Amino acid sequence: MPELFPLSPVHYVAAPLLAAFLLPLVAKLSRSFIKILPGLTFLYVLYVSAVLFPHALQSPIIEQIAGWAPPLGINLYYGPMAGLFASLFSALGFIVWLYSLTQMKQEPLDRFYILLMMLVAGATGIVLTGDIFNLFVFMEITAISAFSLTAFLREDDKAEAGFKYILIGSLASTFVLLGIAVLYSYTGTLNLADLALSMEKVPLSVRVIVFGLFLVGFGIEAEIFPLNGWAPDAYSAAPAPVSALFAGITVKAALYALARVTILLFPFAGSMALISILGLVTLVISELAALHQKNLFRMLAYSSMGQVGLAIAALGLFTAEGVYAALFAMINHAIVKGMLFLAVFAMAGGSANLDNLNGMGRKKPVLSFMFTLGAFAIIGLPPFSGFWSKLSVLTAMGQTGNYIMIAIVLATTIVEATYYLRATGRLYLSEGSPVESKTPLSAIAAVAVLAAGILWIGFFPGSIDEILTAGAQDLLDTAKYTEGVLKD
Amino acid sequence: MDITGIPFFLAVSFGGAFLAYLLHFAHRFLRNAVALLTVSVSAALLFWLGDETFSIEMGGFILTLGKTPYSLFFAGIVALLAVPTVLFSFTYMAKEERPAMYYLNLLITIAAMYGILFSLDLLSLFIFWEIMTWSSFLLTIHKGGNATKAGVKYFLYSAAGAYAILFSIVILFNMSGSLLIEDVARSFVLQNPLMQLMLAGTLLFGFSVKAGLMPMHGWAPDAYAESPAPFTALFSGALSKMGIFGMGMVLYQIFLQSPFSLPVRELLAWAGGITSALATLRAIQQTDAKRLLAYSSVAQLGYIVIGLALGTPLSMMAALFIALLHGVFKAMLFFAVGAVYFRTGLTDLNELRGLIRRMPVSFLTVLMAIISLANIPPLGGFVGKWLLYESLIQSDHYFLVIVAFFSSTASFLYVYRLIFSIFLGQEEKEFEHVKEVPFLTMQLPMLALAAVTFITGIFPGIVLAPISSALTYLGFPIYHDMWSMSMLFNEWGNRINLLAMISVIGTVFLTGFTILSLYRMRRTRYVTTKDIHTSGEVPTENENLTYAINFYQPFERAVYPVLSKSIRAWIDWIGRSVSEFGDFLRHIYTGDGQTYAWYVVLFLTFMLAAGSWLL
Amino acid sequence: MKKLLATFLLGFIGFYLYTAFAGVPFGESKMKVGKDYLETTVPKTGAVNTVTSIVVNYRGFDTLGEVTVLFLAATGLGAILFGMKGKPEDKHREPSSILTTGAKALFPIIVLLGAYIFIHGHLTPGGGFQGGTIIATGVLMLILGIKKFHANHALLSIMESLAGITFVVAGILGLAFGKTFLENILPLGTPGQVFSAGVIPIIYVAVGFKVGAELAGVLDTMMSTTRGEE
Amino acid sequence: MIYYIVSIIVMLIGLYAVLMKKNLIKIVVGLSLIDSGTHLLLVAIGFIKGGTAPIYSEPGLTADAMVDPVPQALVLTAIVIGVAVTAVALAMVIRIYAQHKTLDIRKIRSLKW
Repeated sequence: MPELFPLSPVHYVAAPLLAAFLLPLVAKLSRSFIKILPGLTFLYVLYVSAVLFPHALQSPIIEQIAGWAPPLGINLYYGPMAGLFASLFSALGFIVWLYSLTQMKQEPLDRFYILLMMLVAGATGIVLTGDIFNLFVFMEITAISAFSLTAFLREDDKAEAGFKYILIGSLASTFVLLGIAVLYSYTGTLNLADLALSMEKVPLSVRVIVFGLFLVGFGIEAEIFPLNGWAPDAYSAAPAPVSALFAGITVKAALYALARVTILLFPFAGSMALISILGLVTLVISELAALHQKNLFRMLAYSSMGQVGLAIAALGLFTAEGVYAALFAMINHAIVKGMLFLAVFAMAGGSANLDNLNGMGRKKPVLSFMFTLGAFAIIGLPPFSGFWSKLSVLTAMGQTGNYIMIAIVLATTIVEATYYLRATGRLYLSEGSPVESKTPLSAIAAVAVLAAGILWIGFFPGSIDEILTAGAQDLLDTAKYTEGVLKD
Repeated sequence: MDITGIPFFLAVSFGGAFLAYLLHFAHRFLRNAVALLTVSVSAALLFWLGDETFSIEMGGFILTLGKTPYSLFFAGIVALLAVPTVLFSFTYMAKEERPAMYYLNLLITIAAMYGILFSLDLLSLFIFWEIMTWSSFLLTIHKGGNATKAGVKYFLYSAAGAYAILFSIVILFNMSGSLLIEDVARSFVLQNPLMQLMLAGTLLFGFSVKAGLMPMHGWAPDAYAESPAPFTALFSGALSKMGIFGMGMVLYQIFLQSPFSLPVRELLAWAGGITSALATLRAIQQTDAKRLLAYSSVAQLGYIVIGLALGTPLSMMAALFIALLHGVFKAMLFFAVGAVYFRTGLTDLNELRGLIRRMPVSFLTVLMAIISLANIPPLGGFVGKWLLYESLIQSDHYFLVIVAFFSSTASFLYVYRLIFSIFLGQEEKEFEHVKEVPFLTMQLPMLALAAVTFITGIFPGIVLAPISSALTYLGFPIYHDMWSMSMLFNEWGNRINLLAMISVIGTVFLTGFTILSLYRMRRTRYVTTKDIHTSGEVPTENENLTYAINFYQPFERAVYPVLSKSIRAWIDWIGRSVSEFGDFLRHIYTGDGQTYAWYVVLFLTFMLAAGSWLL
Repeated sequence: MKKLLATFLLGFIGFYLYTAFAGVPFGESKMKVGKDYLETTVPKTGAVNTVTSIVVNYRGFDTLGEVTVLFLAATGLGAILFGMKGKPEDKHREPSSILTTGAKALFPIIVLLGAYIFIHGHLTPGGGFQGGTIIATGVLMLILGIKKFHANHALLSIMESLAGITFVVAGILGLAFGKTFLENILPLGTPGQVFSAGVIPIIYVAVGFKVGAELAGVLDTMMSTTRGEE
Repeated sequence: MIYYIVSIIVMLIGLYAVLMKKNLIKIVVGLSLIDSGTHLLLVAIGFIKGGTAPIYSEPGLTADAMVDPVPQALVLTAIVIGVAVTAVALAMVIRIYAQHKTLDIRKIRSLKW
């Protein structure tokens, strides 16, 4: 019924919402619907991506909700960057669903899938929306799903991790809300594009304060050091499929928000340099902290923070190449880290001790192979996706003459290689851990799809070049954004 | 696709790797056949390789591939060693686990080496360089256990080197806007000299890691000792030469015009000299055959670096000649040690003895190899060393001559230890059932390489011809009166007729051998090591009285106090410190949620204060 | 020491927050979009209560998100506390009969008040959230007042699902009628009447049911996991 | 002006509780207080001297006589979000108490480093 339901970006949010509200009802009809419905939803959203994204690459799709033109109403801005992220999130959501089908056994499953869908939908909403308060609402949707999923499993320390996350996460939302309040009180508007145009009403000293508030607020979700204390706990406590989504989705959405808000509202050179430096600090500290980690999921969590730091460092360069590189790094990280979490969970199970990997090369050769692939990709070895993303980061830094930054990034890469290869080496030890269970095909397929992505980008980095360039353009070209949104 | 083109060549090399991997699941034999076919075909294709370059755009960068005479020479080394390596692996790896992965990684390593050599731009060089690194890393950790540690160490050293290279590549790209080595070289000259020095320094550092030049040789002994024997042959023989290739490229294609070029090369020559001397001393100390050979490799690469760094036509010729020869005889040694390991499960020189009757072909291989290694005529090693000495003397590096001469003489000590401990002496009961390795898959590669040392010893011209064209490409004036097919000349008009030499030596050797075997051999009495009596008592099993233990005790006592401070320990210390610092750092994450809230508040305060202050 | 540092830091932050707001004149109009809302609410949305028209219509998307947040909180709470039972030793004091009777008697009245408030959301102060909360307090009273009282979770969950679906479908209908998501498709009616303002009352009633059911569910879940039962 | 100061002070009291109180429930209360402070602040921003509620309940009311409705709508949303977060946080506290038998945040540190 394409005429009856013209596809629009709002489907990214509406479809999962409808499914989430439906799920408790259909669960009463048949238990099997619980598992099927989320998959269908993700498939539908992917279909929406497939239809809309090519259009968005040509010109951004701007949708007004409830028929009110901005700044009165809320609008969705589905440009190349938002489209890229929305598609990525949907794809990751689908893959994680596929994986959870067999790997997720903890009841209550209906609630798990509702939270999972809303995590994805919320993150997509953050990326799509053109209204700062709406962004806050979607941030909360994502955050509350994330809090609940962190403490989803019954084991002892999960609620602890959840509490830490919620403690820091609520501070984040408070600071963002405060920032919004300040902006509203000076400008009287909430629409991002309108705000961007009326920023001169805000005194410079106040702008600095608001930027600080937003930086802390989004920085907490984006895992910037030293705001990321919650992250290692949450990553290691959440069920692995969810951790994969944390790394792939929530962080990316927060980063997008930070980038969009900073570039639109606070485009000073200082704020950019600051973000860059914070990124580097995050990178260095996280990678070093991961070096001695015996808990696999914590190790992956620290590594995740490091990767995000890398992306932030590139983002802060504030050049087309820098944003391009940051986007590339984010996409690469979403795919690779997602795959690593899924592969580790399928091999070592929930118990995350590094020793559980011992001898997996023999018992689960396919998963071990993929773990190795992922480790190589994240270190940045050619010909895998990570190489190109790291290379683009480095060339972007080179172009701005930041040779010291290049040196730091490369030095941390050696640290990164150390712990990843140690883990990889364990796969091929001769003595093994006693864990012995078959991994179902659907779980392997989920990991394999991501692995294929790594190889595809590795061998054909040009295939996403156009998308990334358009995305970088989209993010940097504030004039086009504001004109597009406020055209009437 | 053009079958004389580089793309086809690389497609065969890489494609063969994956095909062999897949065919493993069909049949073992098919896998072996494809593996062998892949390396043979690519070796054969080298002869037909066309001149045209090939460009492809990848990720916004233009990668260019093409052959040069310089790279073709190194490709020859790779091909020469790749075929025997694959052949030798068939039986050797039959006992080992995960053979499919082994062949996949081995063939990828070989293909990546070709890729490095045929890269005309820095980025594709780096890509293939890293592919080579990870595939050889996977081969190194193949055995698991200690090998994992060695492998990670190898990778980390390599990564340090590789990222030094990448660092320069990124900066060079930014400066010249192009990745092609020619373009880079052209704009390199325009930079300020200090920048030139830094970039060349990082590049040379990066490449020298792979060559195992001191002080970055720490990975080599462990990695060589732990990786599977057939691969070690390739590892030390061909893979380390990639470092030499890169250094040559940097020194003579990019850095040559810089004012710092001469001092840097002098420094490098000295590093090579010191490496060869120290590594030789270390090799003497080893009791494990593979570690011994590993240190020997490091020492030999030191020679090559000396020749490379001096930069006279003669020294370059020597360097490249040794590069090839070293590959050949080191492969022979690793093969032979591998063969011994294959039959006895041992590489410890204190436990092996008297295998000469059991494994005569392996013995012969080792003998030929060490003659070559010790640079004794008539085998190939002699030619290389001759050229090197001559070039050193010609360029007035007398002290380096002494260093080189010292380490070359000292190398007699370890090669003697090697052949003596394994093959000579009384035969042990426990080795009674040891047989010689199978002919086709294990003896043949050894013998073929032995033949190469022999032929190059008599007709060095076969090798010197491609070397000359390689050097011409690098811009060296080659006077063609320096060599002919089987003769070497020098500036002073002396000449060595190798053909005459071999006939004399051959005659003497054959006569002596005939007389000895007729006269002495029959009268030997069979004794075992246990056939000793101390005060009338037979010594017990655990009192090992083999004379191979503490073989060079007096020598070690004299020399090793000097060596007690090892540079490897320093680098390990740095690694440990970083690691401990990381361990300390993660205590930031105290586990107390409230602390994290403090961090948030502190950070916010800091941001606000800093922001207002900066305003 | 720590206290001192905390006070100092908070003073610092407080100072900066104050500077941020110091430039905002208190009690003066700073409206930009607010003005437009005030001026267009009656003619364009039919709702007399501007806040409601903003919440449900102009910024309806926020409200959909808000409803989702609450729904997620209920879902998440259920997931986190799933399978937990109070222990017998945590038993609370039994309610007195006055409390029990009073709770039973007041409950319908409270529900009626809540319903009144959300039905008149577009006319008077209040709306779906407020009304729903009032209904939930009625349930809370029952939980406190009646021993072994358990809310019917199946009913609550069906109620919240249906209410949620109503909201989303109301949004999608806008799309289906060739307009935009959440756009009004019903006639606006006479402002000031109960049946006016198009789709606003329908959505607000749904929200009221949803909020009431969710909060009741949340309260009941929390009580039953902490209250001991023999 | 005093409204701003008071709401900021409420917020800071909440933040102080989050930083200093050791009891988990008090920390949650602190979070709640921060929220309340923010909400107060938002409403105070929207206030206009002499303005009435933005409801056209009687004829003759004009837009000029009304306070800004937007902050009120925002606060409505923010309150609900605050409630939701508080509920989830309390659920975590219930789980933690069931497992650790304590509400002291210093003792709940099984995940660290």
